Amino acid sequence: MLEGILNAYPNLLKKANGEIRTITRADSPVKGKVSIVTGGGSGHLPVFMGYVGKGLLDGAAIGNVFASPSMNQILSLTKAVHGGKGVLYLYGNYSGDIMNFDMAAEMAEDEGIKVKTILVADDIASSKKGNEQARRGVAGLFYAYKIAGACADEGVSLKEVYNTTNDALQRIRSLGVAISSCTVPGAGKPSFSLGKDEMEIGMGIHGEAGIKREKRKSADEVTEDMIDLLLEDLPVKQDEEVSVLVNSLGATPLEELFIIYRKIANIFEDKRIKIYKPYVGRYATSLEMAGFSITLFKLSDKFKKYLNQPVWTPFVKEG
Amino acid sequence: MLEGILNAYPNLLKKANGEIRTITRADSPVKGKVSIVTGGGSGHLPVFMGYVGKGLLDGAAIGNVFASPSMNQILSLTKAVHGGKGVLYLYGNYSGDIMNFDMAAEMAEDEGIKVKTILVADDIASSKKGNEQARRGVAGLFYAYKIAGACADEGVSLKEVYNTTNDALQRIRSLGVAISSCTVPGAGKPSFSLGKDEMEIGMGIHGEAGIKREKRKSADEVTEDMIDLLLEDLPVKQDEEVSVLVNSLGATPLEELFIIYRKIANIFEDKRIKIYKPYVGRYATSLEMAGFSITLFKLSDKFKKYLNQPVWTPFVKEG
Amino acid sequence: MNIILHQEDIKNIIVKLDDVFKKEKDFLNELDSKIGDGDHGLTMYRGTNAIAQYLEEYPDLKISDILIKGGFRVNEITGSTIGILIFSAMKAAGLAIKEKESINIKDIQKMLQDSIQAIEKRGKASKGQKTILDSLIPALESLEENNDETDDISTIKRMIKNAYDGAESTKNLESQIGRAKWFKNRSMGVMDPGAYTGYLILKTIGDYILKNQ
Amino acid sequence: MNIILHQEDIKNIIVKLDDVFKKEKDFLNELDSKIGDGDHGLTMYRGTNAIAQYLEEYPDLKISDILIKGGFRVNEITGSTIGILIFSAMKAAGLAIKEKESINIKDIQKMLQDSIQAIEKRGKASKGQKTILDSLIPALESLEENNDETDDISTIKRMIKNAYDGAESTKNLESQIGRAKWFKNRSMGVMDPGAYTGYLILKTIGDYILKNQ
Ligand SMILES: Nc1ncnc2c1ncn2[C@@H]1O[C@H](COP(=O)(O)OP(=O)(O)O)[C@@H](O)[C@H]1O
Ligand SMILES: Nc1ncnc2c1ncn2[C@@H]1O[C@H](COP(=O)(O)OP(=O)(O)O)[C@@H](O)[C@H]1O
Ligand SMILES: [Mg+2]
Ligand SMILES: [Mg+2]
Ligand SMILES: [Mg+2]
Ligand SMILES: [Mg+2]
Repeated sequence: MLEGILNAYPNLLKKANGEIRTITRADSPVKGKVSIVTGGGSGHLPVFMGYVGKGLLDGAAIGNVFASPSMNQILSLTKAVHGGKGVLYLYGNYSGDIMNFDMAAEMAEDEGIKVKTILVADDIASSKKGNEQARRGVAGLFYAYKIAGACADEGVSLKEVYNTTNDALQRIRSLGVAISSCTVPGAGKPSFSLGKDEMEIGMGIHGEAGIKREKRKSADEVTEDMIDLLLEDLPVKQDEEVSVLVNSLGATPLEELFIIYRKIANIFEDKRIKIYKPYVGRYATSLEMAGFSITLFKLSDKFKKYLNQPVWTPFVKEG
Repeated sequence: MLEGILNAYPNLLKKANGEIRTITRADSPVKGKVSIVTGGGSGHLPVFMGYVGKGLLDGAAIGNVFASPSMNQILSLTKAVHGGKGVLYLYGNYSGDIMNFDMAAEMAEDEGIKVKTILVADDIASSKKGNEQARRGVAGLFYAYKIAGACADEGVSLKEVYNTTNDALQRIRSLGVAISSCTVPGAGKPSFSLGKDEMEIGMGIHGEAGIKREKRKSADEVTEDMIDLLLEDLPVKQDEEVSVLVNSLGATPLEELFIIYRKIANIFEDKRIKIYKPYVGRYATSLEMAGFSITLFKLSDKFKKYLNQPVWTPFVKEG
Repeated sequence: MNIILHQEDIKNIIVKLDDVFKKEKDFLNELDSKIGDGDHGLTMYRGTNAIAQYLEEYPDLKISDILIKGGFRVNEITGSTIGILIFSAMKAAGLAIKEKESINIKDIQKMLQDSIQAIEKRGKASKGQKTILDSLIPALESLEENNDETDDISTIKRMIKNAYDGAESTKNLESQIGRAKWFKNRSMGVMDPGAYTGYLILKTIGDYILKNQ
Repeated sequence: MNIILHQEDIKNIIVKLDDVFKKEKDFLNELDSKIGDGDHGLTMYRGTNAIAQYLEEYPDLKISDILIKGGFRVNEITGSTIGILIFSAMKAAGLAIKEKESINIKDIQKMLQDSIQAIEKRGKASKGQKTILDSLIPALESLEENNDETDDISTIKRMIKNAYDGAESTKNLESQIGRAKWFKNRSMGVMDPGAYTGYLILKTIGDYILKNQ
């Protein structure tokens, strides 16, 4: 799989140290900017490798399906991408990833590379308000990469990239709904199973069973419920602007995503909240899982500017 | 769904004559170039609307799920996009589409608009060699749009765009494999059903049952068989160049597409056929169908040049 | 007995057709899923429903306009293969009785004949290729046999029977046209959904006539 | 009776572990699919298999290096939560017996104790949070009770039993750490896959000792 990706994008990506599971942008190391590194289990394309490139990530370390990469992988990636201004580890809040990244960070620091870590924890279903640091990271990763990448491209310090990305994450929230499960290759059975008429709110992007199961509702009803929950967690006032990401978990077709997006646009029009730069598509998946997630990013002028910076990667190209 | 798409891309797309199912690029009509028009049933995103924009299509007429748009829709679209140099109808070889487009063409001609029609018929499974005109149009549509769009952008005549696109199609072949079916919304039942261990070679992109069913094989074996069949139909010699499109029919994840692409790259390396500008992703889908297709486009210098022309649409952006 | 249909009758028949395709939708989808894309029933129901609604909006159309404008509306709402064929057929049928206020059995014959020709022309199809024509053409034959000495009622009964037999006969045909042709000999044994639709339309018209004679 | 394990024994135990996780893979996946992401068995099997192969490549490592380098290899091959925890534990166990050519029951106790500490530190976890610690810590207690007067064999038997009971006890715990914590009270009733893995490892070691006493 990874070899196929490298074969397909020889001008955009390359291996670090000949290791197929540690991928950097083709022009890495990029000097004079903070390097952004991510990683995690495979099975979530375009997360992670699809976002390696100009304006987003410097490198990604990929583990087995739904399993963290190893500390040694992360360490060698860190050394490969380091352009002299330090490295930001930016990844989802999963314990396996944390332990491997932390170990790599300790080793990198020993070798004189400055590392800072930000955990993306945008999934409001996974833990209550007030306990945000216990939340999982899901599609909000995409916005986090955008902000970190754009900020780093300005040549500022690691500390500033760290602070800016952290500020952005305070304004990013996601919620997902699954209607079928995915099967980890080699594991044989689907990770959880749903009745024909059930849906699961707040499942994890690894097929972890979610928070609650309900009878299936219409797309409009589900969307309305989800937006209510999101706005409860992240209040947005009249005339404020948000970017919206409607994300397929894999099997759910674009057709359905646009039906959902249409509903969101209607709801926000009623609330007089302006949508700026929506994204609709498959941005963070779980193999062939059917379902979708909605991510809100409450904008400011600064974040709007960053959202508009050019990016050029295998899966996202923006002028 | 269509409204959601329009909401999401207000800078790229607009309605023709207030009709939500006839979509044009935002700057339409573009003067001084031949206009490229396509259409067909919905359920195949990014086909068709995802390809409306600079470098590709001027407009698309969208029908119900898997049903041709109406003649009146096509006619009003034709009038809306016409920039004075004639209109090329470029769409898949399906009888319902043909009848509606033909009727629209007759009416457009009555109103003084020059129309030429090219049917994309790239699916080698659907009819034997020698009887190519009876084949279905599938993912090869994407390459057809690329060539027609790039050629039209040079400001040449309708006749020349027509001839060039026809020449390209002589060099484009596709073959698909399905491992599950899709359900037409409202129709209730999946269009065909496969046993757990079966796959279907050459199914239609509307869930029409395919040419033959087989026990499932490994991705590598299936890919090898498919490339053999494609090269039998479209011989490619050593040192010639092809572009390859590995396309998901919907549910099949990118991870699997890259496994397939890797195998193709290996096969072609052995055969010393050069792959130029591969495409891997969801380019022509069938709702949530699981499966994939492979398209080969045998290149020449002229077509390589066209493949490199910039495009900017909701779903494809190339510098 | 002789048959005369007025504008009101045509409108009643269209309401009946809407009922019939609502009921037969799933069965037609099932046929189409075997040798097509599984939507034929849905499309037909959308079409009959659209024209029924259209007539509520425009209750005063004359017969030929019900057919011509109604057919246009069917195509506008459904697009699709069957939608353009039905439009072509209805337009031809409307033109066949252009200014008439009422229609008799000879008019029906002419309308069906012109409809068939329009479908043949637009679909580049002929009898025996496993299409809607395979129920319509045998039905026309029974009308052609009608003359001053035969009874309209028994002609209509024969028309329904011939249409049914024609639809049934498609089970033994291999599709040669439309999507179904890609199924090749796997289309054998399955009745063509469009042919069954042809029968349903004629049966609905015929039943109405028989009931209101 | 007193226990002494040599390099050869450690290697044999690792081969046994590879067998055990091959067999238990599906059961562990099933547990993990209920309160995690369904891959725990697969990951453990990949890990034990990787280290078994590593020892074929490097047959002459001393015991501490088998553990330290072998653990590194497990993490390299599996990454994952359990992979980094196993690495941390094996590294700690290796350091606990740094230059030794053979290990006795007191060494085993020290190795397990340091492993537990390493897991607690890396995982920021403690007993009762429904993790691998819940089988390891009770097992350690039985070793701690061992003294000059007790029999090594019965200590080992108690170690296995304690580990089993510890794993079983996780059924009544709510996950508070790792992926499983997101299942909240839906994790109740299900045994923690990592705790069962802890039991399987200790049981494999213990069984080997009992069989070869
Ligand atoms: N070229 C043709 N000429 C006449 N009838 C046709 C032709 N192609 C298809 N048909 C009829 O149309 C029916 C299919 O209609 P439908 O399923 O509504 O259209 P679609 O193919 O657009 O899904 C077939 O069963 C057949 O009777
Ligand atoms: N923070 C932690 N500390 C100790 N053990 C943990 C921790 N997080 C998870 N575990 C253990 O790891 C097991 C899951 O391992 P595995 O499924 O292989 O990893 P992953 O979560 O990467 O899929 C759990 O059952 C639990 O016993
Ligand atoms: Mg895992
Ligand atoms: Mg159809
Ligand atoms: Mg159909
Ligand atoms: Mg797991």
